Amino acid sequence: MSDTTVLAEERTAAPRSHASPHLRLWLKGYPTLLTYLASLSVALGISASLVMMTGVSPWAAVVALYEGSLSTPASVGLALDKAAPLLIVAAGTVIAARAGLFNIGQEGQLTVGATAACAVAIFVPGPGPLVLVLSLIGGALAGAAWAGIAALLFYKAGVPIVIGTLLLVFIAVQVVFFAVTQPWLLQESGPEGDVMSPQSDLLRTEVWLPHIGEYPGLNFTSGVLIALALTVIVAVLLRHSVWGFKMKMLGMNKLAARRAGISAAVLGGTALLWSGAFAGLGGAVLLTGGNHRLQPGISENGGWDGLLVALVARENPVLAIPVAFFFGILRAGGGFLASTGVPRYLVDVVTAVLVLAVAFPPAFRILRREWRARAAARALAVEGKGMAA
Amino acid sequence: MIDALTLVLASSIRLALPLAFAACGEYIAERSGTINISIEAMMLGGAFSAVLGASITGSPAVGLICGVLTGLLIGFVHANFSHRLTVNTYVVGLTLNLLVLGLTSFLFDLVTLVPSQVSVLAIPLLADIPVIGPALFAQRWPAYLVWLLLPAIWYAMYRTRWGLQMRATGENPSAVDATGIDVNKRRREGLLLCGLLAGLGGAYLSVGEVGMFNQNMTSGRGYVVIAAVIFGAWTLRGAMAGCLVFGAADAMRLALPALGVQLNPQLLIASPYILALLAMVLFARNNRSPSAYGKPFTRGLP
Amino acid sequence: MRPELLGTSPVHGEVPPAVELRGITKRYGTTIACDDVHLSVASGEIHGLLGQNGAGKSTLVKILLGLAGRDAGQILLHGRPTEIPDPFAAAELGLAMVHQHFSLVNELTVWENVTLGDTGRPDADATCELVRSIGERYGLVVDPLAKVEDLSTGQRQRVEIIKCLRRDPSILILDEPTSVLTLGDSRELFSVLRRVAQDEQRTVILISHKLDEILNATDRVTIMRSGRVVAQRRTAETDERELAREMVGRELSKWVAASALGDLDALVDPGLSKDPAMFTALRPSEDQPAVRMRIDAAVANRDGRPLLQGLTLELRAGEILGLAGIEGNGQHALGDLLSSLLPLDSGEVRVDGTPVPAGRPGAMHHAGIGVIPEDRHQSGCVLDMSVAENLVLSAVPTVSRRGFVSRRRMRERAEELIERFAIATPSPDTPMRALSGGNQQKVVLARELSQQPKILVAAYPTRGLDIGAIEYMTEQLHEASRAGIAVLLISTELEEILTLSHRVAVIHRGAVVGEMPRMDVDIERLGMLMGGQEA
Amino acid sequence: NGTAGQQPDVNGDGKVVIGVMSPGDSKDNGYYQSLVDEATTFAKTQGWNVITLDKINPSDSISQAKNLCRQSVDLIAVGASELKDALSAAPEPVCKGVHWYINGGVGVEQTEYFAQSQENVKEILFAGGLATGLLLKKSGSTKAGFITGPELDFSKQAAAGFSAGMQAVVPEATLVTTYTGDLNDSGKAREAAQAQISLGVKVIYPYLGGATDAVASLARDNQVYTLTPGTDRCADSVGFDISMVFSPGAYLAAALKEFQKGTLKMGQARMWRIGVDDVPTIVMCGEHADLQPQVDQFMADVAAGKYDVEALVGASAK
Ligand SMILES: Nc1ncnc2c1ncn2[C@@H]1O[C@H](COP(=O)(O)OP(=O)(O)OP(=O)(O)O)[C@@H](O)[C@H]1O
Ligand SMILES: Nc1ncnc2c1ncn2[C@@H]1O[C@H](COP(=O)(O)OP(=O)(O)OP(=O)(O)O)[C@@H](O)[C@H]1O
Ligand SMILES: [Mg+2]
Ligand SMILES: [Mg+2]
Repeated sequence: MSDTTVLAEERTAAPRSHASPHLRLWLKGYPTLLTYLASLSVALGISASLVMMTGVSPWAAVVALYEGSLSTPASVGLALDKAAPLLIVAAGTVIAARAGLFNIGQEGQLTVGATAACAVAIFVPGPGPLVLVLSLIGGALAGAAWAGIAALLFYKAGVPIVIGTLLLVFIAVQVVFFAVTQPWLLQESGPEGDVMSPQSDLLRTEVWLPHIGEYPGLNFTSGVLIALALTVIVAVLLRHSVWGFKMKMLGMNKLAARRAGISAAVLGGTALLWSGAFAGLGGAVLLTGGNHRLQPGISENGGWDGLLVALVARENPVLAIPVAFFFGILRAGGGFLASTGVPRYLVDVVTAVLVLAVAFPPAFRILRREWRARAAARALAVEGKGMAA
Repeated sequence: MIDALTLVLASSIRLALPLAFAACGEYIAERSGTINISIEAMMLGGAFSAVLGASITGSPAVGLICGVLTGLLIGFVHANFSHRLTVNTYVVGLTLNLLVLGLTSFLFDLVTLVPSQVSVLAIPLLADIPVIGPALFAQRWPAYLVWLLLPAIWYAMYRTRWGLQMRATGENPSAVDATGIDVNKRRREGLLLCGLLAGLGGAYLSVGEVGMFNQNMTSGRGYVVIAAVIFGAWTLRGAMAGCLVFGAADAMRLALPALGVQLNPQLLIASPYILALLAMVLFARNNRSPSAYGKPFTRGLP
Repeated sequence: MRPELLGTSPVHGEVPPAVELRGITKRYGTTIACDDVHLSVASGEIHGLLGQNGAGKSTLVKILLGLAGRDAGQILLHGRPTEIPDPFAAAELGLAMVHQHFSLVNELTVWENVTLGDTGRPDADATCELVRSIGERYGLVVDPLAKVEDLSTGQRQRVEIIKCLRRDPSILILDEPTSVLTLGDSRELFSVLRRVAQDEQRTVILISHKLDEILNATDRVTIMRSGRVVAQRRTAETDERELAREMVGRELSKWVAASALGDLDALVDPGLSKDPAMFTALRPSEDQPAVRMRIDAAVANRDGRPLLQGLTLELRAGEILGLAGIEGNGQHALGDLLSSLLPLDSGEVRVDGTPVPAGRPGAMHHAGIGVIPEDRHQSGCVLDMSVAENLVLSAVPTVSRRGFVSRRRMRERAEELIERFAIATPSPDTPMRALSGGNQQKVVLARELSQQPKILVAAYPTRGLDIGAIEYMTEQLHEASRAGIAVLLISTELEEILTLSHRVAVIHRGAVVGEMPRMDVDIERLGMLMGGQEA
Repeated sequence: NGTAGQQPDVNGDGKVVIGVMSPGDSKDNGYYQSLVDEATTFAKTQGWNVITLDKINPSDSISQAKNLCRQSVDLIAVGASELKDALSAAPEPVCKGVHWYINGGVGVEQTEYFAQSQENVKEILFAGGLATGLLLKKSGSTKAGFITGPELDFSKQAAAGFSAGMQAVVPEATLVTTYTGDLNDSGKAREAAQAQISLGVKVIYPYLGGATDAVASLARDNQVYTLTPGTDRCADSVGFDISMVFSPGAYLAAALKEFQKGTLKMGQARMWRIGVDDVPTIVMCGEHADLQPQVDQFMADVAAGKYDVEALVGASAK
């Protein structure tokens, strides 16, 4: 009777062993690539069908996206400009994350940074370049200060960083709004009795970030260079410096770090300040590089997207560079797409869908590993029963 | 004076109700260790699909259900991305907010919605009590669901095994895992419930209070809800108190001009967040967030 | 020898064994944690699992509990081939385990933790009652309404044990359960286990490094060495020396054996002092050594709870001071103090006469105090960093130039230390997490010793170490003291103290209540001091 | 098709493309929608095509304008003065030769690059106030309400003008002004309205965006009169009582006509005055049609300067 069961075993086993080996090999070889293709095509499918609902052909939309972001050197420059602030914010986010602190308040820090930068640029007299530098620094300091509040709340009152930074975002928004609605603060000046909008005066051109290159050639603000430089520096320091080593230690095990003579409050606090400073600087770059005038909506979610860049790049500063550029493309191209008649917020939808599509595969790989383990266990079980019989 | 009080009180309650429903959900999610940022998306989605459902079927009640289901759907997406696929929960949250805001605005242009609103159910006698009567007992009927939800949720969290596991999951996931409980499953459940309730909150806002939808209708109420849960020190009672306080703050802002008082609008708009932070600082002792708050769980060796 | 045992040998048995493992193999990358392990345990039997650090014991039971998958082999429960994909399945199959590292939710109460794994509506009163009754029955007393975060390590261990006993499992697995229990507690525990096995016909698998525990408590014992089963014995038919030999694969000096075996009589037997090893061991290198560190009337409280109450202590160069005491009397606090984790309310710490600011991060470290913490896992190392990185945690500057870490230097240093301290790791770049409990400790020891501290504090240094490693640790500490380092040895295990120290002090309720040279130690007096009676 | 530089096909590519930029929702069936609708209807008759960009964030207006330029548009119509920064793209190479028009409201600083239409918000709202005064008289009440979003200069001005007008008819009339902080948060707007209603106001002016209808319908349910924020919606189901018509669309349509004729002069401003031009104007709806003659008279008076609007508004702003 035992051999019949064995036969049964074989019969059931047969199909498994004969299933086209080539295909399986190939699947084994490129699963991640496949999932990338799959998830991206799903995302594009969704986007396409949505676009079609507006009566624009998806292809036209794609072309528009391309035209807006990559077709000409000029549009590449635009994409770069859009990417720069995000990259700066992302770099800062990585610093805090390395120390095990989760700062999600970049939006607020960026906004406050822009405000401070604007104040400096407007009120501080002096030669343009100097004032520009000062206002960039001012932005960074303000961002740091805003993050500093969260740090204080954490180390003095035990308010979790996530909460402190998050809630401060919404307070920051009101701060800016207040600033640009008060004539004695930053609200634009004009003839008496004239109606003033909630925005600052246009910055004088000497304090604008210098532009590199000439239209129609490749041209972008020097903010791009600042962003790249900072990111590289952060990457190197985190990877190779003693400071980076200590940050990592702190991030992975506070207690051990403490025993090794590291003060969480000091090192972690500074990490948070740095990430705030970066976000603030991002705001300053946004102001002096792009808008040249403070408005409540200046950040355009730059803070959130910067955070998103850092997270999508899995807190790896080098990886953040291409990711930020990808976002830059979407933002630049998105604006252009909108100008072809596709509703603006559809661009947001597409962006969101794409982000999820990009986040999916690596996560899926991990999940699949678990599944495999389970499957292996089950296989063994079957075997075992076979032997038992 | 009395009328003024009645007025502000009633207004506070009306403004608090959508928050309250959502806060119930956020409370559950946060106790199981998720900081659910996408609650904004859940509320907005709920608000939109409620009006959509209502104007298709002509019944606001059905609309409410549609809202709930949409919230559930968003919760489902978030849950599976962040607690099955282990995609960072903030990535998912932020993205979903972006997605839903865009999608609702987009669809809002495509379809034409007919205004519709659930009816007021004034409880006889009680509704005539001065001051609190109109505020508490002359609401639109879904409002009274709160009185069912609160005890139900409290019981579920503190008297059932599921609740015990939820709370433990929020505190020490790996221990819970070693005990043989599927941590991420619990957290997914938390998010599903949160979606369901937040959806209800959004739906109540649109087909309950306002009777119609408009672009970005919730305008940040989701974050106020998060603030409320924090303000309430992760207790259900506290969270509700938070909603009331914030509702009152808004009611003041909106009613006081009518009563001839002016306050700095920015300060008032920021007040929920400031209050939440103050609460955490002042009552830091008993104000402990769940230990595994916002930390993703991946199974490793204990 | 008990008759029913004869039947339960895996070879010829009519009753199927409760647990049978056939050819279990588990690889982690290059390291083979378990290599074709065969093991069978009958119901009603207490089975010892013995082996050096990294032998694969924990891995084996992890597989049995569905905490780790296996690469090959099969599991049979009561003769039936069984699959255990996850801990939940294990629980359903009646397998329960006391973990080497705790799995309690600190923020919940004891009873909530106890009932956490069950099904059905949780019942506070019933559970509390249960906890009390189990506590009484097995001598594991703990307040069911207390929050776990308020309990000391020992008490938490009890909760762990209660937690799995109350499931009344048919198969009970304990991984180094006594490593944090007091002698009394563990004696109690073993009588419990005996009852559990004999009267209630359960199966017990006991992992331990302590030979005396194995000998006293088990019916049969399986010995593992680097993943393979090297021997199986009936406990009644073997003795310490044989076990030790099988385990380490060589003879051990009587001295170390005695200590490792917890053979107190051997340790206090005056005849021993003629043993040359002993002779060097117990004599401080100098006769009138200089005072290295002095703790003066240290008082500390943690949120109202007294930890240290006027503790005064003196450490001399080249001398090992053993601090005996019943666990939970401030040893932990003292350890924290010397790792600058605990500020003082009053009193002071002086190193070479200069006061050191207590509680300021790194102050003690800079003053030249090296600490081998009691809870290496939590605060001794960073599990997610590589072994190499863990070997330089507190000494980064030594491998860095101009603020930058030199990978090369770090690697060199790591290789040297791994070599010198015989740390079993695939490579310096292996994540610390991948090392066995014991080897993780070696890493910490290596790091602290390699920095030539003036003072070395070793809290429970041999906790969780196999006797090979203990012997090694012993030598290392003597080595250190001979090199003129003042060593403070904190332990609850008298054997350990007696083996290692030149001088013995007793801590009770946060203060040193007595002190004596190793030579004229008298167990009675020691015991009374530890118990708090003046003597 | 004219040669390059000649209206309407300024860039001489054989087709006429009009880009419209609006800060608000082009589907708000109100102020901003009119902008787009008027433009498209006229463009259709001419066989031109229109590119609409709505919900533009002021801080994004420059790059949006550039995007339009790169679509080879002939004319860019900027819907509101909030977006005036868009005009600073005019000198840029991308936008070479493009013609510009802005609905300047109270007016933006004129340059040679664009034509603008202006209106006198105070005057219009003042006239609206006068009309409202009539309704108050009719209902024998002295209380009116004004609900708008954030507390900004332009909304303060509007409120001031409105109440001044009211008081010119009913001297003891009082206006309750509530700032909800958000033109589109209908929930809060409704609460504000609720508060005003329970204080017995008889007229509510929802000077809002997306939240307008929510307020209007609540008002109607409580027999409170309402005015439209900019467009003629007398026929509308919501049931407004007064249509305040000062929609940018009307100005734009006129500008487009000139553009088509080739007479839209860059660097020039045109002021549209109530009581003079056919927009801005005030339409009394349905049951109140009988009041129309009086209202027309008011408008004529305002135009003729019978009232010292500046002074009166200034006074009530205090
Ligand atoms: N997760 C893992 N990844 C890689 N290697 C591992 C992992 N867990 C254990 N190992 C390796 O498997 C071997 C056995 O480890 P195990 O923990 O079973 O030893 P042990 O017998 O429990 O030792 P100890 O008595 O010190 O606890 C060790 O060499 C260890 O390095
Ligand atoms: N001076 C004292 N008076 C009363 N109780 C004390 C005193 N010192 C310590 N204890 C007891 O010791 C415990 C706190 O001290 P501590 O945590 O240092 O013990 P421990 O030796 O570290 O225990 P473990 O090793 O398990 O952590 C508490 O249980 C406390 O009741
Ligand atoms: Mg082990
Ligand atoms: Mg043309």
